[in-house]
Amino acid sequence: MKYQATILIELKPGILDPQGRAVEGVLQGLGYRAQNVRVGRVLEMELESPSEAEAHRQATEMAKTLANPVMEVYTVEALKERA
Amino acid sequence: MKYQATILIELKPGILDPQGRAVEGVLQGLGYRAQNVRVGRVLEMELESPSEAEAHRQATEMAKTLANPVMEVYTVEALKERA
Amino acid sequence: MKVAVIQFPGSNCDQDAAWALKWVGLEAELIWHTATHLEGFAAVVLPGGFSYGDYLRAGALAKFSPVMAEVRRLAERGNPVIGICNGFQVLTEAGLLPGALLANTNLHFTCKEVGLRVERNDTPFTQAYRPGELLRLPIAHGEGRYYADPEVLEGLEERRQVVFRYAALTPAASADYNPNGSLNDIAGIVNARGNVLGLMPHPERAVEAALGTTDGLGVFESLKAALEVVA
Amino acid sequence: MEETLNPLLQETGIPPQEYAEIVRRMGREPNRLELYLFKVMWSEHCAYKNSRPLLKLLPKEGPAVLQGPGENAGVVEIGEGWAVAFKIESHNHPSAVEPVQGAATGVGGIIRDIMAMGARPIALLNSLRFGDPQTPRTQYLERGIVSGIAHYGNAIGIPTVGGEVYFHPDYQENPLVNAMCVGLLRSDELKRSLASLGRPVYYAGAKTGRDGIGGAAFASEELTEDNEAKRPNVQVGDPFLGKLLLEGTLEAIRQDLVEGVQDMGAAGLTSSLSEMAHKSGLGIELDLDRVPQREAGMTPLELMLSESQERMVLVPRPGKEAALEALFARYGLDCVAVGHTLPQAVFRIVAGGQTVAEVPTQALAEAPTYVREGQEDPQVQALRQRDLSGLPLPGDLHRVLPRLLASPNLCSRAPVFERYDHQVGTNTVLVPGKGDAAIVRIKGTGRAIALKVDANPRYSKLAPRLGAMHALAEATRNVSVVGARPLAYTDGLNCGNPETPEGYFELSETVHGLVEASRELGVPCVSGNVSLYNEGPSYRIPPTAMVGVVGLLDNLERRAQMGFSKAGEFIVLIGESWGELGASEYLWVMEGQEAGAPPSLDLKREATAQAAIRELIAQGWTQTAHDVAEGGLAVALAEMCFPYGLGATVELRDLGRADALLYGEAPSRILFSVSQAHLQAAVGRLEGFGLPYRILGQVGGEELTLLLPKLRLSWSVSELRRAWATPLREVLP
Ligand SMILES: Nc1ncnc2c1ncn2[C@@H]1O[C@H](COP(=O)(O)OP(=O)(O)O)[C@@H](O)[C@H]1O
Ligand SMILES: [Mg+2]
Repeated sequence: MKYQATILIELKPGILDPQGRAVEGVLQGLGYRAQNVRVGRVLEMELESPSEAEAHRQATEMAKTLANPVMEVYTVEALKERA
Repeated sequence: MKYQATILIELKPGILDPQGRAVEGVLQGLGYRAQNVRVGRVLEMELESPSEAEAHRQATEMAKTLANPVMEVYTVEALKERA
Repeated sequence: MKVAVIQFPGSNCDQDAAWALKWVGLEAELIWHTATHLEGFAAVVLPGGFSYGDYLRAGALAKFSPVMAEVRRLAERGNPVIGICNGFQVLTEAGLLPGALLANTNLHFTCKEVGLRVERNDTPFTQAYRPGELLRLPIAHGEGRYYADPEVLEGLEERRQVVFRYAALTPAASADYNPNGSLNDIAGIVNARGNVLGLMPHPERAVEAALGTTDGLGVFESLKAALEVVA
Repeated sequence: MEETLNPLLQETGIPPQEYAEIVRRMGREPNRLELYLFKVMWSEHCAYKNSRPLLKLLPKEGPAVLQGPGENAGVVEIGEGWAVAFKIESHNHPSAVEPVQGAATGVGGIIRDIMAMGARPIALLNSLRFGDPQTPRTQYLERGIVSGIAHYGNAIGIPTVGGEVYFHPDYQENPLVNAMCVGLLRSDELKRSLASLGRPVYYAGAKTGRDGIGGAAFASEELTEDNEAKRPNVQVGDPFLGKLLLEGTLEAIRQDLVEGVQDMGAAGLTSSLSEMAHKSGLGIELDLDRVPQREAGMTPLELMLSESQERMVLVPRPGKEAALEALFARYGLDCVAVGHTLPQAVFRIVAGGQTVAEVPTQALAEAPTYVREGQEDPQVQALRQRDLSGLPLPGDLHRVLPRLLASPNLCSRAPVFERYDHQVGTNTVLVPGKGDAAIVRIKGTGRAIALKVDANPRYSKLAPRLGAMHALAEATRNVSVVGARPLAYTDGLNCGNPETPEGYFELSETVHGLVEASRELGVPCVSGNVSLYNEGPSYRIPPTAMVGVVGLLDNLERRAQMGFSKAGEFIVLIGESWGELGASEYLWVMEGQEAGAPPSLDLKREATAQAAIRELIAQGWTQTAHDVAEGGLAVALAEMCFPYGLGATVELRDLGRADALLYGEAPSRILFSVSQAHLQAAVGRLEGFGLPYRILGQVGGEELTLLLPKLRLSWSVSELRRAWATPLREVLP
C-alpha cells in the first residue's frame, strides 16, 4: 500500500536560529505579533509499505537517518494512506 | 492568549525540487522505498491573539506573506493554545 | 605515499586540493565516491564544494557515500584525514569529528580573507607553523558556524582539539573577525587522537604567491613531513 | 477557414503576415504544434528578427578569433594551443518574476553555452541593473538576484570573478541580469553544434518537466499586467545536477566520444534540435516517447516548449554510443537516443508512433527580419541639449567626495562579490575589488586572461551611440590597466521595444556605436545576446550595451592592480586633468540632474592610452594602475587609496571649475604610480606615444590631500573608506 509521510526536522530549542530571527524581524516589522519564530525543514514522501505500522517505522528510521542529532530533532508528523 | 502556529511552505507540485530529488536518491540508495520526496520549510512561532480564529487568520496572512506565490504553496498546519 | 582526494558528486575543490598536494611534492589521486577501498593511500583529503548540492544540510548526504566506510577505517587506523570546508562538514556529519556546522549567522555565503591563529603545532597538519602564528586564509562557505553542546565544547578545549581559531589580523579589525558566528571562534579542530583535521578556511587556495597568500602552504608541508616520518 | 484559424492565431499571438509566410514556407497550413514551433523559433529571443540586420555590421574578424558569432559562444586563441570561449546572456524577465531562480538559471544557461563549445568554464561575470536603491522592490530584487547568482555559481564551482552593479530609476520595473561565462579549451578540441548523417541524437541530463513553458516567447514580450495569467511555470535551477552534467559532457569530449554538442537553452528541444539540424544541413527526427520525463501525461506541445534546465544534446561518434551511455550512468544521469539525423532537411516529431509535426528546418531557422525607421525620443534630446554652463559651484567641495563615494553607483561592491566564490579553481590572480578587471591565470602556462564587463547607462540614455562607444572603450581600458591586451568582446544588448521608433532608434544607434568603437579599437565582437522589449506602458530602460571583454596577459608576472601599495611612488595621470559635468555621476548625485552630453570620445587617443599603459606594465615600470571613470579624478584617487589604506598628496594646477576638475568625467584617462627609478622612463614613453600626461603627486600617509590653486582638500582615507563601504552593506548585510 502507498502511504504519505511527513517528517519535520527542526533545530533543537537552545540553538541559535538566525533564519528564524530574520523571519521574525520581518513579521514584526509588518506588525504581526509573532514570537520565537523557528525555521525547520519538512520532508514529504510516498512510501510503499505493507502496513501503517511498518510505514511509520520506516519513516521514523529515515527521519533518524536524515536529522543530525547534534543540533536537530525530528518528528514523524503525519501518515495517511494514499488513494 | 498565546497560540503556537505551524506554517508549512512547500513547492507547487509541478515545480522541480532538486533537493527532494537528491534526498530521494540517497534514501533509495540506502534501500528505502521512498518516492516523490519533496523538501519544504516549516515555520513554528508563538502568536499573541484574542481568539483561536483570529490566530488562525493571522497565521494564514503571515504564511501568505512569507510564501512565494510564483512557486510555493502554504498550509497553516496546526494551531494550539499554549500553556 | 599517495594521498586520496575524494570526489563526491558536487565536490568542486577536488582539483584544487590535488594541485596543492602536488605543489608540495605529494602524490595525489582523485577518487570517485563509489570507491570501496583505499588501499595504498597514506592520507585522505575530503575537499570543499557542495557535495550532493549541500541539499538538506551541507555535507549531510555525502556521509552515505560508499567511500565513507573506508575513510572511517583509515581514520581509525590513524592515517591523516583532512576535511576542508565541505569536507569538514562531511566529517562532522559522519561523526568523525564532534559538533556541527550551521548556517553562518549572517545567513549567506561569504568569500573573503580572514585571520586565523594556529593554536597548536603538534599535529601532522601544523608542524610547519609556530604556535600562535597568525595566518591569512580565504574562506568561502555559507554553513561554517561551528556548534557543539557545552560539554562537548568544554571537552574539546580541555583536550586542546581546537587547531585553528578566527583571529583579528590587525588590532583595528578586532571587532568582527569571526566571519560566521562559530562558538569559541573555532575554525578548525582535530579528533582526540589528532589524526583527523577539519577546517572551514581553504589552505589549498593559499599555496602560491600569485594567488595572494601562501599561508596555507604549512598545512600541506606539515602533512608531507608527517607522511615521510611514517614511511 | 478563417474562423478555424483565428483562435490559433490569437492563442499564439502570431501576426497574420507572419502566418501567411509560414503557410507559404510549409506549403500547407501548419497544425497547432507546428505553429507553436514557429512561435518560439520566430520569437525575438531566438530569431533576432529586429536585430539581426544590425548585428551583421559588427566587426567579427581578428587574428585571435577562432569562432565568431553564430555558435553557442565565441572563441579566441590565447596561445600555446589554448583558446577561450565566452559569451554573455540575459535573463532579465525571468529574474523580474522570480529573482532567485531567474538569476540562477541565467547563470546555469550561459555555463552550458560554454560547455557546448567543448570548453571547461573557468570564470563567471555578471552585470546587474536595478531601479531606485531606496525602494523595497529594488532591495527585494537585489537580494534575490545576488543570491541566485551566488547559489548557482558557487555550487557548480565556477568562480564569479567580476561584474558590475548600477542603479538607475528607469530600471525600476525591469531589472537587468546579464551573466557572462568564460571557458578554457584546447584549440583542437573545439566543438560545434553539428551532426552527420545516420547518427543518433542523444539527450543527456535532467528530465523534462513543465518548467518555464513558453519562456522563450515570454522573454520577448513586454511585462504587462495581463502577463500574470500567462506567467510561465518557473524554471528552477539545479547546480548539483548541472555540475554532474558539466563533468559528464567534458569527459565525453576529452574521450572523443562525441562529434557534436549543443545545449538546450531557451525553447529547449525545439531550438536545440532544429538549429542543430539546420546548421548541419540535415534533418532530425525526434521521438518524444523516448524523452526522459519528470511528470506523467506531458503533451507533445509541453515537451517541445519545456525549458527544463540542465539538459544537453550530444551526437556520439560512430561506435561510441555504449561508452557515452556508460559514462553518464556513472554520474547518475539520463543519456538516451531520442532521435536521429535525416537526409532531408526537416524537423520531424514523432509521438506514439505517429508523426505529429514536420517542418522544413530552414523555415524554422530563418525567421523574417525587420528593418525599421528609428526616431530619437525628443525628451532625451532635450535632456542632452540642456545648458549646464550656469550650474552653481558647490559651496563646500570637501563634502562632495564622501557623498559621491557613498552614491549607489560608486560605493563598494564588496557586499555583492563577497557572496560569490571568486577563487574556486585557484586561478583568480586578481580578485574583485583589487583591480579594474579580473585576472585568471592559465595553469601550466605563464599566461593569464583579464576579464571585465561594463556599460554606462547614463551615457547611453543621453546619447545611445556615444554611450555604446564608451562602454567598449571603458571595458577594454579596464582590461588594459591590469596589463592585458583586449582580444575580443561579447555584447549583451538590452533595449526597449524595437517596434517603436524610439526603441528602434536606441537599438540601432547602440549597435552603430559598437561598430565604430570596435573598428577603431581593433577589437572584434565574437558573441552576444539581445534582450528587447525591456519596457512597459510607463517606462523604457536606457539602451544598455553590456560589453564583456577578454584580454590576454602574455606574462602573468607583469600585471597591475589598482591599490597604492608603496609610499613614495609618484602618481601620474595619462590624459587631461579636467573632465566634463554632462551626464556625470556628480551631476546626478549633487544636483539630481541627468542631463547634458556625455564626454566626447577620441577613439584613437583611447587606443593609444591603452597601448601605453600596457607597455608600462609590460616593462615592469608600474604595478599600480586604475582608469578614471564615473566620479572623476577625485573618486579614482580615493579608490586607489582603499585596498591598502595608503594615502596620497596630489596637486591639480589647472584653472577652471574646481568641480569639473575633481569630479568631471572624461574617457582615456588612466592613473598609475611609479617609483622614482622608473619615473623618467615611464613619462618618456608617454611622450613617445604623444600622450598628454601630468605628474600629480606622491603616494603616502593616511590622508588623501588634493591641492588646488586656491584650495586644499584633505580627508582621512579611513573616513572616506567608511562612507564608501557602508551603503550596499545595509541592503546586503
Ligand atoms: N555583480 C558583480 N559581480 C562580481 N563582481 C562585481 C560585481 N559588481 C562589481 N564587481 C566587482 O567590484 C569591483 C568594482 O566594480 P565597479 O565599481 O563596477 O568597477 P568599475 O568602476 O571599474 O566599473 C570590480 O572588481 C568588479 O569586478
Ligand atoms: Mg573601471
